[in-house]
Amino acid sequence: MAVEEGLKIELGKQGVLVTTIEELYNWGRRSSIWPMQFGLACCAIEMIATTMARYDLARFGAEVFRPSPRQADLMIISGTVTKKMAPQVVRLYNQMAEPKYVIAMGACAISGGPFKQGYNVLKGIDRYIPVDVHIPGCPPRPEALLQAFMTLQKKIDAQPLTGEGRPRHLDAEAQGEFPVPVQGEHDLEPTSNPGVWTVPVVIR
Amino acid sequence: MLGEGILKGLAETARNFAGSFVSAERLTTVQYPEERIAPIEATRDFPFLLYDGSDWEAGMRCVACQICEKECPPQCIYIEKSKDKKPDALGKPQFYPARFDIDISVCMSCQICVEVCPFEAIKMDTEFELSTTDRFGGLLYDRKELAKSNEHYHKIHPTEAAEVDARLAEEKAKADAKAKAAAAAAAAKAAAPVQAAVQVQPAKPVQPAGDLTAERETKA
Amino acid sequence: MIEKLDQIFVLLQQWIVGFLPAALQPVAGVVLGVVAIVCVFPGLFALTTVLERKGLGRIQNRIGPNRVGPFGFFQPIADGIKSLTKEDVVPTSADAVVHFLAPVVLVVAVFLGFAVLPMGRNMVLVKMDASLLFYFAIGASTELSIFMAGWSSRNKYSLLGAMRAVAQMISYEVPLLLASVVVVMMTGSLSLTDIVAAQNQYSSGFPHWYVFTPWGFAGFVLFAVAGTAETNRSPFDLPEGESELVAGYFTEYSGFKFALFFLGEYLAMFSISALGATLFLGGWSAPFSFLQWIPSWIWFFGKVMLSIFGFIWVRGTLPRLRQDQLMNFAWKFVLPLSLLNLVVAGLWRFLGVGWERWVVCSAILLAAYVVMGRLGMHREHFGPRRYRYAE
Amino acid sequence: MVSSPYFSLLVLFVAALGFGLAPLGLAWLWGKAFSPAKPNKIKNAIYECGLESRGDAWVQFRSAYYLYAIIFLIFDVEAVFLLPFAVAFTGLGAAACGAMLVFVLMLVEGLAWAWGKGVLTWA
Amino acid sequence: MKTVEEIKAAIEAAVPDARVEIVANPSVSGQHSLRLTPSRAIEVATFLRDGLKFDYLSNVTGVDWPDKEIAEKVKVTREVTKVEDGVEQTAQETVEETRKRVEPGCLEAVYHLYSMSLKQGPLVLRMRTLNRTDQAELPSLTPVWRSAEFQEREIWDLYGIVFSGHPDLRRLLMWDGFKDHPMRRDYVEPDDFEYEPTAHDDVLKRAEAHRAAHATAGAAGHEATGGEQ
Amino acid sequence: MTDAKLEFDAAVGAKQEGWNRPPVMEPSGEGGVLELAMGPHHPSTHGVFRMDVALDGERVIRLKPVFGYLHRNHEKLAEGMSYLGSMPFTDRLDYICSLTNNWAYALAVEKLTGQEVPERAEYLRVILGELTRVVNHASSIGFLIQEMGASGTPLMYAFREREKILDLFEALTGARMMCNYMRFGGCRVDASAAWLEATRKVVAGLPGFVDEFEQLLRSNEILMARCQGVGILRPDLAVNAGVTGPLLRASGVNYDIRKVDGYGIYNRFKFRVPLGDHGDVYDRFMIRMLELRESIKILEQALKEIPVGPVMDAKAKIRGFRPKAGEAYGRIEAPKGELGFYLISDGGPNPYRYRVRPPSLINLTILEDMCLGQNVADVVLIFGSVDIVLGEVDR
Repeated sequence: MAVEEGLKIELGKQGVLVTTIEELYNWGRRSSIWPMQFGLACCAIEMIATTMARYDLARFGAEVFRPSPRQADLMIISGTVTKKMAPQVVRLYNQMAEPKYVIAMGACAISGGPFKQGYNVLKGIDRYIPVDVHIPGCPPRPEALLQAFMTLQKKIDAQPLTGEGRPRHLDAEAQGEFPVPVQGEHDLEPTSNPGVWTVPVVIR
Repeated sequence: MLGEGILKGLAETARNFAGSFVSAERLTTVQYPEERIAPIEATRDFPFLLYDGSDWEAGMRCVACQICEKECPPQCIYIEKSKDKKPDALGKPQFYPARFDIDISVCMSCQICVEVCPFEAIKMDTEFELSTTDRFGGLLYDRKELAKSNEHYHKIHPTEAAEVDARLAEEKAKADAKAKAAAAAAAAKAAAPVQAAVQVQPAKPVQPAGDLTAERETKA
Repeated sequence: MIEKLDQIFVLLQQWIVGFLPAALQPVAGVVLGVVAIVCVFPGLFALTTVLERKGLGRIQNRIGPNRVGPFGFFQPIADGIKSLTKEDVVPTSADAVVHFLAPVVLVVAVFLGFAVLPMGRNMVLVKMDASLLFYFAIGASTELSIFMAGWSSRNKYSLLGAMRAVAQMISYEVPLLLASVVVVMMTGSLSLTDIVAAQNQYSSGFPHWYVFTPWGFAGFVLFAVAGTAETNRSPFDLPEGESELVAGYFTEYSGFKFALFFLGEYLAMFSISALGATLFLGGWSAPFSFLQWIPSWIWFFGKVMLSIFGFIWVRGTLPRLRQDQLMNFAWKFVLPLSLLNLVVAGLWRFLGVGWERWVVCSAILLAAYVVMGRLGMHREHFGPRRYRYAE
Repeated sequence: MVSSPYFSLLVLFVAALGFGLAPLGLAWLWGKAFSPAKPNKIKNAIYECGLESRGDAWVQFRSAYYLYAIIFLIFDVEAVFLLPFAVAFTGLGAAACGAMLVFVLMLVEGLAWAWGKGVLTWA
Repeated sequence: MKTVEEIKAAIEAAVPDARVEIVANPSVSGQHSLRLTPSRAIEVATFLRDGLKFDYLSNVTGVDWPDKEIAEKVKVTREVTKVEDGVEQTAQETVEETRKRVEPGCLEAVYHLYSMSLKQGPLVLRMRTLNRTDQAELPSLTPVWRSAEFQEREIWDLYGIVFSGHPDLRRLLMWDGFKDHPMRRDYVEPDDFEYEPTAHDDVLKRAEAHRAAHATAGAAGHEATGGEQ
Repeated sequence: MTDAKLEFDAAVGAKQEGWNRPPVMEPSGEGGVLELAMGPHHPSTHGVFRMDVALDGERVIRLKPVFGYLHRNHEKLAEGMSYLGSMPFTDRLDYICSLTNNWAYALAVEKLTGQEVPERAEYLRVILGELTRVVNHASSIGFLIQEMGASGTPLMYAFREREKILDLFEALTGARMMCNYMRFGGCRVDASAAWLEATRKVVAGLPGFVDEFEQLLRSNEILMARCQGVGILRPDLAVNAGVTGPLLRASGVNYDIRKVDGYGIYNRFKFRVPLGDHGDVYDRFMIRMLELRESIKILEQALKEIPVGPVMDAKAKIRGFRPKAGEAYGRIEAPKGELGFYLISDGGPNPYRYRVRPPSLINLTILEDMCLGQNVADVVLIFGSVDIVLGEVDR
């Protein structure tokens, strides 16, 4: 019995240790999200406005916009992703070091938005890469981006370090490469990455 | 002299640096989640459906005429017309939307649906804190999520809502007058212009918000 | 009591060392000194990153980081944890060994520079006669690490950034050295401790800092310019010039290696500030004789932080130069002026103690500055313009 | 040996090396324990604005780059010669200083020559 | 500013075989245009630039006029052989019948010219290709006005007009391997529009077609994930 | 400055054969040629734009712009929807100046249909248009200095003012950036007296802001050294290449559509057109700075004179709008240059052909000419001084 007690306490201590590390790890990550300097379209201007004096993204410690994907933690897809640009976006996402996050800012990034019927517009970047937070709006207000930031922080906070529910970057088995689509004769090939995106069924 | 312009520039930034500690003009940050920029009345974000009274389903003003669906530039509205009719606010039996979906992941907040709606049924909300991690569940609003009360409308766009209410009251009065004087159609016709001449008074804004609140007065 | 406060770190060191057997005492003393350096300056680095971000924010009418910990001061800790746990990406085509070594070399090189800097009365790790020479010798190896980083990444931006960095740093090495030679001439010693001691004298309450002489002031300004360029700070931050070179020589670095570059850059900034303060601003000496009761190390770190503030201020104001202009500025403006400054310093000594030497030396330097500035602006074809209007 | 200044430097060198390597080691350990590295072909390719990199970065550079290095060497070495003079300056007479002035003028001449030859023109 | 008629006269005086045609614009804007013969376009353009000082080419664009099917009623007279009373007779008979003919479409390039030195404009020029497929060639006016460079590239990209004499005729907006000319009115959009929550009839039809095509192809991962009632 | 002043003589015209192509530059052979792709993800290309650059040392010997990374098929979409439906899409063309885009489109449709615009609406359009110009010029200067590496300070100041102006836009039109405000035959809603008062207050503060900007930048030696003599554009080439806006005027060509066409009610206002003599980056920067002051003058006049009255043509239709068959080209002086809309109507509810004449795209025609022989770092500056928005370049 005594041995078991001791073991329990020991395990509990380890648990505490893991919890502490987990908390520290998540706290560090969420307090220091450096976005990649990456603007696509209209929303990029609002993204810039978010970093400017009135809204000041710097308060969250996130004004360090890194131009190189190697040093960035967050990709804010701010604007329309066209089929001409999509391979580059996917490649850049691949080139970011783990852990990495994606915010799809604005209607175009989520679903193609108002331009979704266009022949050169990708109908949502989540066809190729996993998106963590979606912000609707065209363009979303800077406050909406700040709020999305906090949503992302909450998401990071909830990520366990070990076990089943751990995020992708902590899981050695999980997919690490997101294939870059090829620009074909009429369209991107493939039109989506089945590992990331499954088509919901519209039943009418 | 070389360096003069650099010194001037340094003086300018020093002024801003020092000013940021004393003047609000030089420290313009509004610390978002705690502080908020004074709401501007005309702000529009995403559409919502107005209902009168307390029951959203019964009071919905939308009659499923599908004009907004057709006019919506990015085609983000989907409406299914009901099979039956229900009485509307004026007591007239009307169709109602059996389904009214807005995909806000597509909506471009252009307000054209509001402009073309002849029934004052769809208006623009000011809610913007909508970011979500749920792509498919979180961004498709059905009619229940879209329905918001007239009180809400008054809260966010007081001036505009008062105008709309006045206009609707006028129409209702007109309709009542028509019903009452069904026998004397000519008399009813004569009464209408008199009523139309009634000036609509703009309501006072509920929350004064800086210089920019009073907005959209009565159209001249 | 005040004496004790001034020497508190020295006493602390002696006190701790006192617990150890006599044989170990010298070693322990050294180790303690090293530990102090290795702890204090990275700590200062952490503090400076927050202060810089906040200061830039204030210049730009905003607040800056204020949500992580009290007033945002835990920000660097969070950044550190994040960098530590970030994946380390090394491009396949890169030279992995050199790629790995570059940041380490940088950190080691800048740390070694601190060994000879007197940080307070009796507070210097290595008492060396030729400490200034040692400093410059060590300082030159940072160039090596930057070139290693840029070259090994095999990235076009990195390589261009590294080429620029090396060209820039060697070009400003010469004026930096020449600007310091003036001080050596006047002190007659290459030891930084002696240089500070020479300045730690007061006449009618005012100190004998070299910056308060014409040649010293000129030397200080030239030193500041060259020092800014040596540390790749704005407006000379071309090697990492984001606008055309993405992130310059550390484009391909991620995780803590990147953080080490950051650390190295800031440490170099501290060390060059400390050297400048030692050479021209009297090191750890107080600015007025009646303020001598304040501990010397406070003055030293105060001066360093003041110059850091200057760096931040300049960064918040100025755009950066172009590479050829930067090189021209070094070779065609700063270098001739620093050579002239040598001559002026010689004159200063031979003109005697009267007021004449003040007038003559100031006039020569000012005239040279104005004329060379004019000529430079003329040669580079720039100057103020007027505009016409059409109705 | 302990009293030698180079011992202190050695200790500082070791400490600095440790300071550089320790976090890198820690990061490596963290990667081993929790966050596995996920290398792949795309990630480990060279970054070039989101495109696939074409051509090698290691091209031959222009000789002008190296000329600067040579000039630097000349000036740095000559500046080092100035240092002993500077140390002795306070005790020197006018004649010695005049001789040194000539030396400085030779430096200036070298600079003027390089300038005139256009060596100091970048790119 | 000179009227279109005057300009036409001036062109014809300067370039004798120019054969310029005035295309009237029925709208209130009154911006009538001149249709140039492609073979003489460069000469006319140079004359407009140097002679009439239209030094600034503002806007260049393409217009697609697809093949039009015209149904018209035609009275046709033909000989009918009838057997009447056992005798074969040939008689003339007039019948009205509906005939369909396809009026071949064309691609058109429209140029808007202004004069910066005289502060005049606009002058609209148009050129037409012979058809939309194999003879879609027009002379490039880039050698005359540099501003046409990108705009003509764009027209080649989106409409498929080949501008002969263009110094750098590559795709401008779409990627290099792209095969179609998407601004043409008969362009078939790629099948990538399979999901839309507020799908309207035609979109829904396309989505179903897409699903059917991919289901037969055996694409996995297209299972229903709900989200819809 | 002693170098030859560039003279513009439009009467001379261009006669040399093939003169209007960028010259072909040969590498010096002293080292390898480095081929560098700048963009589409590059910190200084204002979005998704790519320049394929060949470098000889740091000197640019070839530069090819690559477009289309933001090609959103605006024209194709517009051909499939009603005239009104395209109005919000025009906001997203040049997404810094949505209101001038609205205006240009409304103007083109009004040309097509002959609708009248009430006087008050014209004034409102001028006020909003000039506020937009202030926003655009201030932020474009800010972006330019940002590219020069000024860690964002001028941009922050520009955006500080921009926020004030965007508040005005929001109070009037309901949105910060995508205003969707103008309609064929007027404006959507009327401005209240309070709004006009707030606008007067903001406009009264603008000269102080421009002073601050000039103090910070105008005589800065680094800025002068970087910008002067860099990226020179000859006026004859500028005209031939269809360059418009501040870029053209910096080359010394007096061509401002507000003066030339006098569209709207611009001929009622007193303002001057600043002209540059050198056509380099510094002139472009200064022309924008000086135009800021002229815009403020126009704003002051318009705010003083604005009459009361309706803001929409009473006959204007919102639904069921079908112009008669025909075509029209309408243009305005947008902050970036001549923004034109070319519409062909076949009498239906949708335009048959809808074409945007984007100033940003056409101003880029001479990018290579300006960059050849310059330093890589200058490419970024020259590109920034052209002031483009990708939404408009690629549409």
